[in-house]
Amino acid sequence: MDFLNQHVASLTIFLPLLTGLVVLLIPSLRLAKSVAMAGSILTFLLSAHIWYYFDSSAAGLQFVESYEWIPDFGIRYIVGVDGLSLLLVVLTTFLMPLILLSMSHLNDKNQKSFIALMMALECGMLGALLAFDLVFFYVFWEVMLIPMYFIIGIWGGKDRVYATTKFVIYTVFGSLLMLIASIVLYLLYYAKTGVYSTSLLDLYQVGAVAGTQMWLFAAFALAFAIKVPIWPFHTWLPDAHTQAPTAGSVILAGVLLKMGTYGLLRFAIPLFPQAVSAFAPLIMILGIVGIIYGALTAWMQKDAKKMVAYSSVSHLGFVVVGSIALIGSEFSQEALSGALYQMINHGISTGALFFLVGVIYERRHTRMLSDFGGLASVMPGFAVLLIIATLGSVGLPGTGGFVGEFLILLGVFQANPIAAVFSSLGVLLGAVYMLTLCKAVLFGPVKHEENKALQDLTAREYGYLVPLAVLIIVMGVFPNFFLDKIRPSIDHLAKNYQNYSLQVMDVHHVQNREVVSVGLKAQSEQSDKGN
Amino acid sequence: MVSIEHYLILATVVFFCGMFAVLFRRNIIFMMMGIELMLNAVNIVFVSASNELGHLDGQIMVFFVVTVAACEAAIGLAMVIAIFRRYGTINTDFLRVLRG
Amino acid sequence: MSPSFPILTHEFYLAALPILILSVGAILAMLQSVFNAFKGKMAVSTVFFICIVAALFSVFIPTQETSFLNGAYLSGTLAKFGQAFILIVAGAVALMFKETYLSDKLFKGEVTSLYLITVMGMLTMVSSDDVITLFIGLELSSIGLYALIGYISPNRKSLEGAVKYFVLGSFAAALLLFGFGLLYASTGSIRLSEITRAISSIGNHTWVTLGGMFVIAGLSFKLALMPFHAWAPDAYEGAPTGITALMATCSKLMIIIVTLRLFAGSLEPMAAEWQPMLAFVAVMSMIFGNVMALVQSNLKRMLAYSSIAHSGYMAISICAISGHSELPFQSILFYLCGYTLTSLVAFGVIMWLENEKADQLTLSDISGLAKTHPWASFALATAMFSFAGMPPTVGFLGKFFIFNAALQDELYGLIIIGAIGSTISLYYYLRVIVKMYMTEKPEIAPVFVAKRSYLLSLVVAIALTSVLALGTLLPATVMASLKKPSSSLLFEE
Amino acid sequence: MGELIVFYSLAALICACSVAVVTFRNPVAAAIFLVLDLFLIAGVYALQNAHFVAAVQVIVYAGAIVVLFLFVIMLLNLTPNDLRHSRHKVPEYMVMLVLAVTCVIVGIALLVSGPSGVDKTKDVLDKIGNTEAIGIELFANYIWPFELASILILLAIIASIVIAKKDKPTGLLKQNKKGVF
Amino acid sequence: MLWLVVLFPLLGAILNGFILPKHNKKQSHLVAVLAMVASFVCALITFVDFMGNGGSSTVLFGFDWIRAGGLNVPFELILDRLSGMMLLVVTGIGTLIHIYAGGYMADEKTTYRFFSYLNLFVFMMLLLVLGNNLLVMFVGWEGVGLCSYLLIGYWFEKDENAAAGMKAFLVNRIGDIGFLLGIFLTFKLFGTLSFTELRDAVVDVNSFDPMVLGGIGLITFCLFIGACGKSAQIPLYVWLPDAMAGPTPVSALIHAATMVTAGIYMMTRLNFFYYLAPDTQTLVAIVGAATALFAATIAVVQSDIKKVLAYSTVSQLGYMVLACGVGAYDAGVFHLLTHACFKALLFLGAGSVIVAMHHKQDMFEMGGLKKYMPKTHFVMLVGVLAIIGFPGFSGFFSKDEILWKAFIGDSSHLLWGVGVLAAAFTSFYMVRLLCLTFYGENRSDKHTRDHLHETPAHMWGPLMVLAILSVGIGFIGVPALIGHSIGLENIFEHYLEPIITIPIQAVDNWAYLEAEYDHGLEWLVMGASVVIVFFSAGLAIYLYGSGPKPVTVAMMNRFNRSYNTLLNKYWIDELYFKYFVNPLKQMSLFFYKIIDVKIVDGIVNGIGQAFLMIGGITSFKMSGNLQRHAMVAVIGLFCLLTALAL
Repeated sequence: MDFLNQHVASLTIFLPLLTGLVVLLIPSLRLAKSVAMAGSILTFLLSAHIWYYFDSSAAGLQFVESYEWIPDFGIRYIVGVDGLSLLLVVLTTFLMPLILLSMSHLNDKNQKSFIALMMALECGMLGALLAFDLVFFYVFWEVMLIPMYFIIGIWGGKDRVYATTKFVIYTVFGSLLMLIASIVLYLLYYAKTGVYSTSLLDLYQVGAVAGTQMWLFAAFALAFAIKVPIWPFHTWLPDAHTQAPTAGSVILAGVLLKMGTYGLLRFAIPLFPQAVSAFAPLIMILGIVGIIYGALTAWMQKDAKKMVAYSSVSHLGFVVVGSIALIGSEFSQEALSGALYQMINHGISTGALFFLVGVIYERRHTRMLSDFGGLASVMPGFAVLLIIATLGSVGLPGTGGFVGEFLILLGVFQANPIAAVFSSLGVLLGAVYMLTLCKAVLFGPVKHEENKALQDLTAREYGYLVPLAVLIIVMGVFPNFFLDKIRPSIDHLAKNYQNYSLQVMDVHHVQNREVVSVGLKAQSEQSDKGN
Repeated sequence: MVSIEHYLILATVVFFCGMFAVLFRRNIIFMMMGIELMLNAVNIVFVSASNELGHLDGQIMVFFVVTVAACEAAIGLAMVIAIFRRYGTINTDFLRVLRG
Repeated sequence: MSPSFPILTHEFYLAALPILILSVGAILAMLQSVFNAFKGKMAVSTVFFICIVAALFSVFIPTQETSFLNGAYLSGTLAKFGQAFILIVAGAVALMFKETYLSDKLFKGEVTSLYLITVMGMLTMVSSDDVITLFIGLELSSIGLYALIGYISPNRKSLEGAVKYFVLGSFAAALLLFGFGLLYASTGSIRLSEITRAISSIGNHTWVTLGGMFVIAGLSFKLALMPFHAWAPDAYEGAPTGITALMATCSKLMIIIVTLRLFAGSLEPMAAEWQPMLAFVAVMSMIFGNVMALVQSNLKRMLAYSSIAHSGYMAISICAISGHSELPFQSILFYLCGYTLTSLVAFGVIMWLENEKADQLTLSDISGLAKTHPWASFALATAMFSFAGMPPTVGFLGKFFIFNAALQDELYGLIIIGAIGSTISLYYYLRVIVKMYMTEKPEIAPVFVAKRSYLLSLVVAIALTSVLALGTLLPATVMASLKKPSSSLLFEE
Repeated sequence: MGELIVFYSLAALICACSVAVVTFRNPVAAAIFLVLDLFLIAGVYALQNAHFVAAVQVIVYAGAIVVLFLFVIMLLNLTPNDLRHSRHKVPEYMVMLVLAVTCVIVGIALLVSGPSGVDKTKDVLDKIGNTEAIGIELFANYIWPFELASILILLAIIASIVIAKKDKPTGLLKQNKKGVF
Repeated sequence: MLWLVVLFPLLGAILNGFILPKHNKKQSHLVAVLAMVASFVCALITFVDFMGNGGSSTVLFGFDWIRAGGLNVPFELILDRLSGMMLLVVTGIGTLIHIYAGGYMADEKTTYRFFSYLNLFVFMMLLLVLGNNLLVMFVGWEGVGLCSYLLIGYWFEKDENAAAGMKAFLVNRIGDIGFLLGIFLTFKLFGTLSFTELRDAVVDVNSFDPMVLGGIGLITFCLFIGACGKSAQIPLYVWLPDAMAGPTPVSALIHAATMVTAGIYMMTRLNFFYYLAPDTQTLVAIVGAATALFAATIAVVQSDIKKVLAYSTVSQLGYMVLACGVGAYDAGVFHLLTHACFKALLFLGAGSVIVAMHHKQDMFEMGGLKKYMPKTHFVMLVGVLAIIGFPGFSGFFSKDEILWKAFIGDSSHLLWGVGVLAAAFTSFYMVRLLCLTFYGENRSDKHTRDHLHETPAHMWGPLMVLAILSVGIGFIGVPALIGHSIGLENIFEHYLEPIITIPIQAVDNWAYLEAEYDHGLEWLVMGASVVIVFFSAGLAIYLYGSGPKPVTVAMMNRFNRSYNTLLNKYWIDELYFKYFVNPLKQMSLFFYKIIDVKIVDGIVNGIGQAFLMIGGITSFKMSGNLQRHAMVAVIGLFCLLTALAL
């Protein structure tokens, strides 16, 4: 148990990778699938372990592991969990078994590679979420791209190459700028202390002068904005989503996009507090534009997947707006919690929507809305789940989406009522396009002969959809179960983002190898001057 | 007493004459002659510097440059022959399979 | 002054042993050809590999870490690093060569001897301080390469490549010499270390500046930096792939080492003059190297342009050189190691695929390769990611260190351009992967004959493993081991 | 004063010959001018007390290298077609201008600043041109490059043989067999 | 016990929706009805218990729902007089309608779905009613909207029905945004969302910060937007007529008796806020009166029986809102109560007629049904009398109270005038409905006529109960004036007194509510309205008593334009489409096709293309010519020199 507590973070990151490798080596497909499933479930259990033993009264980093990586450059392997990442970690590990369960449409030969890539992707995502070293984070941040690139590129639709290339190049461009900014930050830390370190724990204390912060923040924010994507960097998303296979879309919408907003919360905001204050209005405006623009654009789409993709733009606009709701010198805790919560919700409900679109795509090999209609009478089970997912997506009270959106809007309203008014238009428009989707797919007469004989969901499909549907509702009814875990971290970030150090980040349950906590030092004179 | 600058300028002129040949003569042999001229310009520089500084190093350098020039000439002319054998010409305009 | 002969002590022989072994090997191989003795393929290749291995071992014999013969021969950590590097890579390339369809051509007495002399020239170059030896070394390697490019592969492209390389290479040599001449005239020395020292005392003098300019131009030629790059795509495409690999890796290393030696101490006093020049070639290379690679269809040509861009990245780091921090040196050397390993993988895969009928692979030739040759595709794809600087490959860390070094010197503009260039480059690297993994096999496709190629596969596998390992587990070790060679470059006033 | 006159006349002739080398159409004529050029340059060396080098220049360059050139020119029996002037598509004169401007700038730059004033006292001046001193230097300090130069010559021999050797035409070349030999 | 009230319908919904086998119609009906009955019984016990304890509010804490930052929303239920009453209305009428629905939906295949939705609706409605904070109320608020959406679209095979459901949901969402903003503002001002705490925060305050007062005004305004959506007031009423696409029991339960009154309920809950915001109140009153009249005029020309009832509902809701607007919350709630009974009755009656007519709803194809369906006729008659405010019927008492309060609350008496006019229209179209349906000759085709029959007992049974209620319920809230003369106390007003609290600061504004007025004036006002109502009822009987008279057609032609305007509901839908929906659609297409594809993507792809082009051009220029290579190098050298010079 001690061992587990000490290494659970690393295990969680690398178990999927290991599983992926093993899957590649196993000749029998059936066995390989079972191994993959076992591996992913085990990963989920590991993350559940983290969840269970997570001390929800502490804002600090927990389950820390810290080793030297490139000591000359102060680059370390530091992983750990805090409230900001906990939920996303669990979401990732939770989605993965479901995704594995959903894969059956691939031909046998490729399936193993697909699974292996998926597992690698999971490793990348978990690594990025758990990493507490800037370079290490960056490594995982990019590592995520590669499996996704193949997943879309090999198993995608007609324009897959265009979509996947655009996705990768777009993302890499942003992240290269982020890399540059990270290095500058790292050098600033060196200039200040004479020690090289890329550990976030140290870099939080750099406190660059305001002008520098602007540039650095802009670079970070651009990288994250592309990933989220914030309008107007969003055009890769509909393409990628439309072309990706179902599993790819699910993971893309479910977790990958959250990396952007997670990055904002984890890196951009605490690292560059002054720049945040300056940029907050701009980001807020872009977020709002994203909300409205995404929703309106989604409305008239003819392709179901594209519609859901644009809905992601809109939903993530909420998250962005929520992440940046400044009240005076503090962030709105409600909005921050809401943003974090909405990330999870969006992961689940949009994940479910993509699964559902995948279900009908598998049966009919088309995603055009005009090819459907009246499915509610042919596939009642499907209809119920689609409606639940839709409701989760439009944020009906009682679903998780509501809690997230409500908290975001509430917080934003405290910060800036006008922004909240405009953002809340998204709530309306969200309903507009989601119900349009529902109506086009489920309701009306069955217009096409082919649709009359469609089979309702199979047991396997229920197997991966029902957990999501249940979670949508559970998250709406018992949000505290989740919110309690993240509260101290959110609280700390919201209140202290200007002076974000990990003083309070004491380490629980593990005897970490060395002392991670660093004293809360006064801001450097430079940053005071910047003020 | 002629100062070193004079020699350097002479060398420069010769050097650029050689360069001209490389740039504007399509015939590989002329190009090689141009390169020989350039090397000679280099030699002038070394010799004059050697004289100016009172070192022998520069002259030794010339010695080696001459050797190298001979080697280059040898291999270059071998290539000319090979090219001529294959293309029937030594005009560089015909060397255009590799492009882009 | 009395003549003081014999400085050729046994320490010198010990230190110069790698070069001596190689020259003995070269002569033996040539004799085989002359007398037609020891018939059979094995003889020559045995001599060859024994030489390489022996030379490699002799590199590791501890010797005095001094310069012999007034700097004609250096035996320091950097030289040893360079020698070992070159020997390993040259050996690896030869190993891979051995199993290609051109094997018979290489392992003929006279050609093997050419190869050995080329390698020897490279060793000479990395271990010399005075311009004369350096120049001889340069010519040894260049002339060897001209011949190797032109001779081994029997198609007309190779001769054309050789001629272009030859003319432009000689041109470059002349530029370089002219530059050194001016440096000699102004500093009074033909030893790099003394030139460097003199420059820092003379400071900004027009002759120095001009000399430096010609030297930079000459070195840029050899490093294939834009706009002195033009020979590279032709030579790379025309050369047999193994020789291309050798050019892309070893000759780059030797030039880089010389460049570092020259600029380590002198760049700082001359920063105002020389840095813009280096920045110019770096920027041009990063932008145009990448942009022109975008439109290539021949794999090797594409890799040539990519190597131009990579030289550009290295040039960024050269700009950042200062005599007081080993970081830029370390990062360039690390980058070069990474680039070399990646190139070995990429060229290795290409060598493996090539045969008489398909000796110039184009992008469409490798369409759908992943289905038929999964491992080759995997290796090539990894190489592409590494070239593109994506983690978890060594390419990423290389880029990280380069950026790090340059940012330490506050070269923000260069880095931004580097980032943009890197983004552009991603497109063509990904295109290779797209072709292999995401495109169907064309109807008329070259037949890739399955060959026995244990050695080649072994080399590629080792290189591939290193690419991944250096990107994940081992960078610290490598960086640490590069520290000593780098610190030998530090300039003490 | 006499030295000056000699220098200027030599320099003028060198320049003229150089221009002739690069502009004459007839390769034989160009080669002859090259020989002349090299002789004149040897004169320049002599002017600077580098007598040994001047001798080497005459013997090796004029005697060996240019002969090699002439040999090849004769051997190939070049037709006027091979000797056409270039027809560049890029504006030729612009490049020429660039070249000239570069040359002038370099020249002026060299001229405006005199010698850097580096320490000159390393060797005694009267040794310059002393063949014995050169020999000693060459075989003492420069023995290593000297030995390497021998390898270089060996390499050049091998390489020339390898390249110029008549090869069995294969592959692509079968259709394009225009060789004169 | 209260939890049970709430949970039974949920249980029923889950059982029917997910657990029980789906193809047993009887069973699903039974489950649903049992759930409702159980819920009703529990509600009754709770209520009795509650009243037995003196009827003071109790708050039941469930669990902490959302806790984040400064926000802590517990999941709490409140049982007070207002919610207690609504509890009974919802479960009671709900039960009756559930029973009735079994017959109405007898021909359906998927009744499990229907009953599941219906039970879910009741659950949500109960949450709305019982929630002790704005957020829990909002859950119910949106939840009922959802059920409404599902039920309107119950026959989703027809596109119109699905569209109507969507429209309902979306229009409600507009209101919900207002509601949400109101919540945010409340939280910003008071830091809590709990009704009890809010009430404590304002009622006893003597002098408010003007900012806070302004904020309260804004809160009430925002919330009123929500109410407009839910209670179908101008300008958000448009969904309700379309909502008649749902099965009739749904219309009865949701779109007449319960859900649509949520707005009134909410305003009553927050009356202490509204009292503090006189400007909002004025707006509320005006909107209410306008809606009442507006909808009534439209109802006059409708031929679809359910549409008439729908507009009548809108109109009646307008009355209730008017009551709220003039501060007479007790009157509003009382009308809510009576309206719930008689409108449910009317809808269910209409439903019986529709069933009998084989789902034909055009009144002009009916007529003379009295002889085929006497029981239905009877209950409908009662319903109509109630709604038109025939003295003695419940509608009379409630409406009169409202009109009187409007009269005294508005010095120009304009509100009252509008109210009376609306009442006149009401009596006209209701009587018209009755006449066209039940009297005169039967105008339907033979096939339909042959199958006309009275509905079974479990359908008319609930109708009877409702009929009795429609008459009887009025007597719990007899206005003081009449009550005094016939010896009945106004129990209802008394009952609601603890709920309706005028905050101290606002007492002066609302003095007229408590003031004494001349009884003569009161009688006069009442009499006037009764007379007008009778007059228009008479007119209706004259015109439609035995089938539509030719003169109606003549009038139709004579006043073609106004007729068409009315028939097309003042073209409000078209207006909305033209000015809101279509521009938005255009914008959507514009965003996608122009901005996204052309501009943003164009730039992104353009950059890529540009690089490719540069690559093409440069590599073409470097066309493999040796000289050119050298030239490039020399130019490069020149550039270096330039770099040097720079």
